[in-house]
Amino acid sequence: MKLAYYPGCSLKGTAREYDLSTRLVARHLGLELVEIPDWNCCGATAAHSTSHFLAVALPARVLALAEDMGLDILSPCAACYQRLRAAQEELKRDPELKRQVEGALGRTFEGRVRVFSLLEALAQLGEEALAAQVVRPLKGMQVACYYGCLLVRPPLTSCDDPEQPQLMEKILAPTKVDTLDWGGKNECCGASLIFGAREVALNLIKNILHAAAQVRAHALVTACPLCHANLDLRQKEVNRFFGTNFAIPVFYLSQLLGIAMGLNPRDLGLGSHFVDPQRALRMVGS
Amino acid sequence: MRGLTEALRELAYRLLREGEVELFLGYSWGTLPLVVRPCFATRPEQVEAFIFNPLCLPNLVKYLLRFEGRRVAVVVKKCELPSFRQLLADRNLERKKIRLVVAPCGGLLDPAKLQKEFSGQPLEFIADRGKEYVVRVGEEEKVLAKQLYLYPRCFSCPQKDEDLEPEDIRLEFSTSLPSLEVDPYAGVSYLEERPAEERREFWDRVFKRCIRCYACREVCPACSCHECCFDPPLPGWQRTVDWMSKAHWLPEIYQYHLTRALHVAGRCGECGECERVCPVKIPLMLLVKKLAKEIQSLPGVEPGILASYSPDDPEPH
Amino acid sequence: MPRVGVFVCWCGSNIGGVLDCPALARAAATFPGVVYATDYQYMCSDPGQKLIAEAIKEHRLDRVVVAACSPRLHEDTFREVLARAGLNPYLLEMTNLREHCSWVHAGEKELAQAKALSLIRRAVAKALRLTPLHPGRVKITRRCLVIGGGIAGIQAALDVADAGIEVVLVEREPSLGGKMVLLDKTFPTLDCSACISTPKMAAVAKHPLIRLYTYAEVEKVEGSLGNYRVTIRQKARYVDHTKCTGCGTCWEKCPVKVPDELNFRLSTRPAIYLPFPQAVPSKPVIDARHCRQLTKGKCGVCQKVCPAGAIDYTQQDSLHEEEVGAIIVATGFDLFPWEKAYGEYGYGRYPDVITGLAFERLVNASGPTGGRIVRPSDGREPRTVVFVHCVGSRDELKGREYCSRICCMYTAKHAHQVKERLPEAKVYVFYIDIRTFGKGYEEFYRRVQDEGVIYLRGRVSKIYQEGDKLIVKGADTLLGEPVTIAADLVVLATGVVPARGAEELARTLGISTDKDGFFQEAHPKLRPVETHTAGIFLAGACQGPKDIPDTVSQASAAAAKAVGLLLREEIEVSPLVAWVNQALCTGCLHCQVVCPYQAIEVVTEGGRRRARVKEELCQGCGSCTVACRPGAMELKGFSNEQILAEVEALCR
Amino acid sequence: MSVKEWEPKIVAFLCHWCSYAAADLAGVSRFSYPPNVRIIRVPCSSRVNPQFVLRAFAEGADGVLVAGCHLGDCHYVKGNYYARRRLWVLQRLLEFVGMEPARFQVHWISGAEGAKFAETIKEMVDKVRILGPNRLFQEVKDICVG
Amino acid sequence: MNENFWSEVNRAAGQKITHCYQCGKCTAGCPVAFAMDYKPHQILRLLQLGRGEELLSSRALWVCSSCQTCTTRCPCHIDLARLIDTLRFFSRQAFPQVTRHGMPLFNEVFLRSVKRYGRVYELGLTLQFNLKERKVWRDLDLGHFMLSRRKLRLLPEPVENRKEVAQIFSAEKEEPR
Repeated sequence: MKLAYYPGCSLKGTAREYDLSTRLVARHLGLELVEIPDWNCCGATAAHSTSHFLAVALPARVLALAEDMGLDILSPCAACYQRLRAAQEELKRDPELKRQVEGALGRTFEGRVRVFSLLEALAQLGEEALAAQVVRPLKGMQVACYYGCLLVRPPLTSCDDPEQPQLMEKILAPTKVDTLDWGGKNECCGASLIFGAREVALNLIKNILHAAAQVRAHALVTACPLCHANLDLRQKEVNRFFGTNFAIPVFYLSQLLGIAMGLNPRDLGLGSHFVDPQRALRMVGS
Repeated sequence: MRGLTEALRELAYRLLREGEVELFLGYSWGTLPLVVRPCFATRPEQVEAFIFNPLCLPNLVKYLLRFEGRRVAVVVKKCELPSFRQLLADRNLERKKIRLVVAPCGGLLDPAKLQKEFSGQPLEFIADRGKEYVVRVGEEEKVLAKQLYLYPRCFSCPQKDEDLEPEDIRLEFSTSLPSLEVDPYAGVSYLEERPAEERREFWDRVFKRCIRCYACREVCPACSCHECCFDPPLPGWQRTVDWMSKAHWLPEIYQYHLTRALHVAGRCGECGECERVCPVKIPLMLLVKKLAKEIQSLPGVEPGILASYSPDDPEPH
Repeated sequence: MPRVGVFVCWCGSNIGGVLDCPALARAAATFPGVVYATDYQYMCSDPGQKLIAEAIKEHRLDRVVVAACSPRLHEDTFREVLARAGLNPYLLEMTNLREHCSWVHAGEKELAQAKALSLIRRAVAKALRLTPLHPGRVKITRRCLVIGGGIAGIQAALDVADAGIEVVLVEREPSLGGKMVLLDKTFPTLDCSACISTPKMAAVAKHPLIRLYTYAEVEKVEGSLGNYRVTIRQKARYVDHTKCTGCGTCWEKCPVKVPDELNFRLSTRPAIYLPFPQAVPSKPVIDARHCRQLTKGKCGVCQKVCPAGAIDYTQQDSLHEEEVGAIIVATGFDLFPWEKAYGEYGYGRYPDVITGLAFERLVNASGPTGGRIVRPSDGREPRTVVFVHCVGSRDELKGREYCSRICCMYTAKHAHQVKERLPEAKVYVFYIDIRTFGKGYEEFYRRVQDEGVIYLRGRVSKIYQEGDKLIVKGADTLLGEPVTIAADLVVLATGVVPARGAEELARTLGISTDKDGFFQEAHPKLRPVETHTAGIFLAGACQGPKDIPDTVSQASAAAAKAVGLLLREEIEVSPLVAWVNQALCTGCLHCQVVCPYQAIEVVTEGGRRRARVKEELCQGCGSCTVACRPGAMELKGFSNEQILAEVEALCR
Repeated sequence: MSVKEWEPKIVAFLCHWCSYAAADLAGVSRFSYPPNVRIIRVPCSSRVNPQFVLRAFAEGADGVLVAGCHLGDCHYVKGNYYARRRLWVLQRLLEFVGMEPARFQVHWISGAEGAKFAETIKEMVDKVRILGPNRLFQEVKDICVG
Repeated sequence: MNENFWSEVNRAAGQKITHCYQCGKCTAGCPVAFAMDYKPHQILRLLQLGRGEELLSSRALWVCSSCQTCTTRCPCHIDLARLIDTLRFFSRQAFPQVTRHGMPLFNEVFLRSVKRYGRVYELGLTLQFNLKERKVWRDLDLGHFMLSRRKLRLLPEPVENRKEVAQIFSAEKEEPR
């Protein structure tokens, strides 16, 4: 399968390891990724909080670029994924807006490309194909799959059941890692509130870490760069702020899968995590 | 066309001789030039009269009512199948007694157009050559471009023959109708755009011609009632309803034609026979097409607009 | 030529003050067919009625026009006058000079006078074409079918049978009782549900006039008002109930254990089973899906142990035909399938999140725990119990738009029961609005609050498991705060939906359902237990969510309606019905398509198909008359000829 | 009848259960309206055959009104839905042959809407008065009758 | 405040605000309700009453993390997250000063970065935001860590076709949608 790859801004910076691991895992699974040439930012929350037009027009350009390539899109970043899907729906729903957007872009928009999250792309490969690649089962390690908001909400753009998502669990099943049932999987991490309303965001991060600790999770697994940044990079700050003592490593889904596939941890970017992931990996076989 | 006529005769001969049908309904030449008339055969030796060519205008399906209950084969053109299906449903005819013979029609030739063009000269039809007709005008054979001489109904030719029974027969013959992009509602739209006053004058003018001969009703396959509501069937002492008198005045002419349009609305197969047989050339298809155009916006009009509705129907004002 | 008499009423000054009534009478006398015309102060008064009756005799009138007030008011009055004077009552035509003329045109007397005359002309024109009409008569089969053996069906069956009318009661499940027999107590009086319902079940079983079919379904219904032919499918029980004594040996020895659906899988039952101890009939059935003998062909334990030799593995479904004159539908409700809709409450994955009906079983002395309130997961007594209102109700997104009506009160009852059994427990109820409209309901709700149950106004957004606690995230909108409660047990006040199969039954019976799938009553206010199909009545929650008192009253109402119908030898049906002029009918059956009452049947004579009107079903709307192109379909009392004559008269 | 004296003549077909009751209520409430309307009572708006309407115009009516229960409130469940479709088509046809739309109107008036009934009649009479006598269908009649 | 505020917001977001029956499920599920001055259901209540002034100056609008939980669970089909976006627009119109700090400031700086480079220049964005908030030293430790792990790029990596991105921004109308 060949997909147009839309890394988005985060994966070029803060979430560099997500980019690395996704490309690596994809290659080993026979997923051919072609980066969309000259892609632009989806606008994220900043755009839809500011202007509905921007919130649709920015992703529309990406959709149009992919249309030119004739490929469906893989968007590993949850925020980008949601913005692309939302823009698709809006363009379908509102012909007047579509006309304006097309005018501004100087491109037409047929709406025939599909947008996949990493979850969908991996799940489509099927359990067998994934199992065939697993060389290092992760039995003994307990993880809490964390979906966050934008992969599953709102229902219109959701890639899985909005309330009880299961795709990550399904994808990880062949790795034999122990996926925990927990209540925090679709709670919000605060996203960019960490910039504008820091205490509020820290509170949300703490709640999620708390919920994961409650079920004795050795690690969290996520498929969103923003969630990762908040949960990993800010963990120390949470501990400082609330006097807690969390030390829960946070993996990208692609990283954990890559490890089970026997790929080199350094190539998967495990070295750039704030909370040492080795703590969790040591539980394998325990 | 000769080949097709031959094939038709052979078929009719076989069906009648082997007793598969009691009656074969087809066409033969009429007494006037270019005029084809219906022809019925009950014995194999009668089949020599049958012909088929682009002048076979009449829609024969309504004759099935006359022979209800008998085993009949009838020659139909694709455009007549909707009217056949309607008749079948309305009158609950026994389908298994009817064998359709679907003639491969490449578009009918409008005699009126010919006569207008070559008035006064003897005319004879020679052949259908796919994109053109060959007609003898006086001594000379002329090749005429089809789309210029096509019978009006052929511009909206359905070009398909679905829902046939296995016993039905498709006559094979290669012919073709040039693809035509014509707005079937052009006439309707034109009139719609005129001011109301002008529309009224138009209809006054054409309806004043009406002599109430009821030929339009007699020929219509969608007018299949045993007795029409305009023909009180019972003797005077038993009579119950006078929908209208027999007086010849405009209000009742309006009433007659508008009622007929409503009765066939959603059921009419648009075979155009009403207009063809009208001796005073009232453009009756305009009324039918107008309603067909309006009905297009209505969801589900089975079995006719008087007996159907949808919650999404438009509001009258 | 008919002889028409015209009677113009002054209605005191109501008409007489605006219109010149003597002049109207004089003018009317000149209309063709009119042999007598007069005016009087009050036509509807005794002397007025006498005046008409005498004129009929004196002038040998055979058509009567009364120009007075609205026929909606006095048509019946004057029809009786005709009948008393020996005329067919349907030879009357009224015209409305008061409501439609004098009262609304008082300011334009001249024009009003002209209009009045025109109205009388119309009435005379129609009167000339009136024909005598005779109400049709239909003989009645004096038996009643009741579908559904819950409390509604039981009540209706007993009421009808007590009136001396034979009843056929069909219940789909192996036992009578429906939902009510599963309940522990009933609000607000807290009397034991089984104690008040099981005697009624027993009464049904031993009533000589009730023929009981359990484990059976209505398969086909033919015929019409007064004469229905019903086909009932008796499902195979694999137990011969004529031999079985209900000794119980079989279900004690059966080696199979399956989750008990009646107890919401809180316990198990064998494959040959009695649904509950007080079941009626008190004889078992074999659950064919789980029986080893029937699924795998080996076991046969019950057959071996049965002392009566009642087990018959070869039994098949059987069909039974019953003739009845009326049908009462009492198919009740089911719970909204919340497990399919509410992911935020866990899609049913958390064992300690249960429905209200499951709570009833839990708290019921004859239930799986013997009445101890414990958590299904670990059998511990809960210390914090949260109740959540409106699950599946008042929720356009995931459930139904309507209010299920019973949940506020049964939740209050549950909250009370928790407080009663576990006084130390904390009880929270999340609600949107509290609706306590019944007798004693508000008082009960207040009492529960006084007992320490905490009501929080807000919907619950999410429930999830954390350790052995259920975290309930709700809100207190009165304080404007989110609220999080760590609960041991969560009870969802699950809404009410029509019983499964209701849609199908509606088709079988030819009755309609509303947008939510409940059976549609004929009129929401004035005909709440009737359907649009004459002779079919509704009882209980199949018509809409209802509590027990309402269900029982409606069941009795439906029974009264049915008895009222069935006690008659025959019934009179309005003569203002459609009829088919057979000479004109083409057999296109467009009339059948438009008829809302299935009142058109097909007759075939000499190979020709024609329509015929079943007069007992026709309600006289006349829609078919327009669908009929040849004009074969006519409506008595509003015939084409009559209406055309009216049009003509008015346009003159 | 000379032009000066001309008064619009409107025939109204009212369903027994709603619109006829509305006309009664208008009377009881003394909501006056112009006396140009003549009412024919029918059981249901679905009883109104388009041919009745044509006949009324042929007989010289200047306007025809059909009124029934509100959609969904039909006493006969769905009669007014049938009426709506039939009469909508009739309107299209009448307008196509040149009739002014205001001459043939369809309204849904419940038994509680006496005021709406009176208002409907007022408006309709006003409109038809402006349009003048109905000429459609009429020319030959005048010639024939003289 | 505009008298037609209610209908204007309603139109802009395409919502049926009157449909809300104040069940509070939005507030119950909102992860940041604890930090809001007006809780989500109260935002809707104020909208129903047309009390815009209180709303537009409310902190709640900028505390909302756009997590879509309210929208996902609303039993009345009200897209509250979208409504809040619309209110944010009106809020910036009514009180331009809100964009001087916090989330509105962040959004503005973010979009400025997108407008300029077509993509987000994370380092520049953070520095500029911290500068404007006058908290220059904030997250210095993190920044150091990230730079060392190459998680922050020192220089922006702009799109080539910047003209097209500029067109998008110039076509943007000052109009709530």
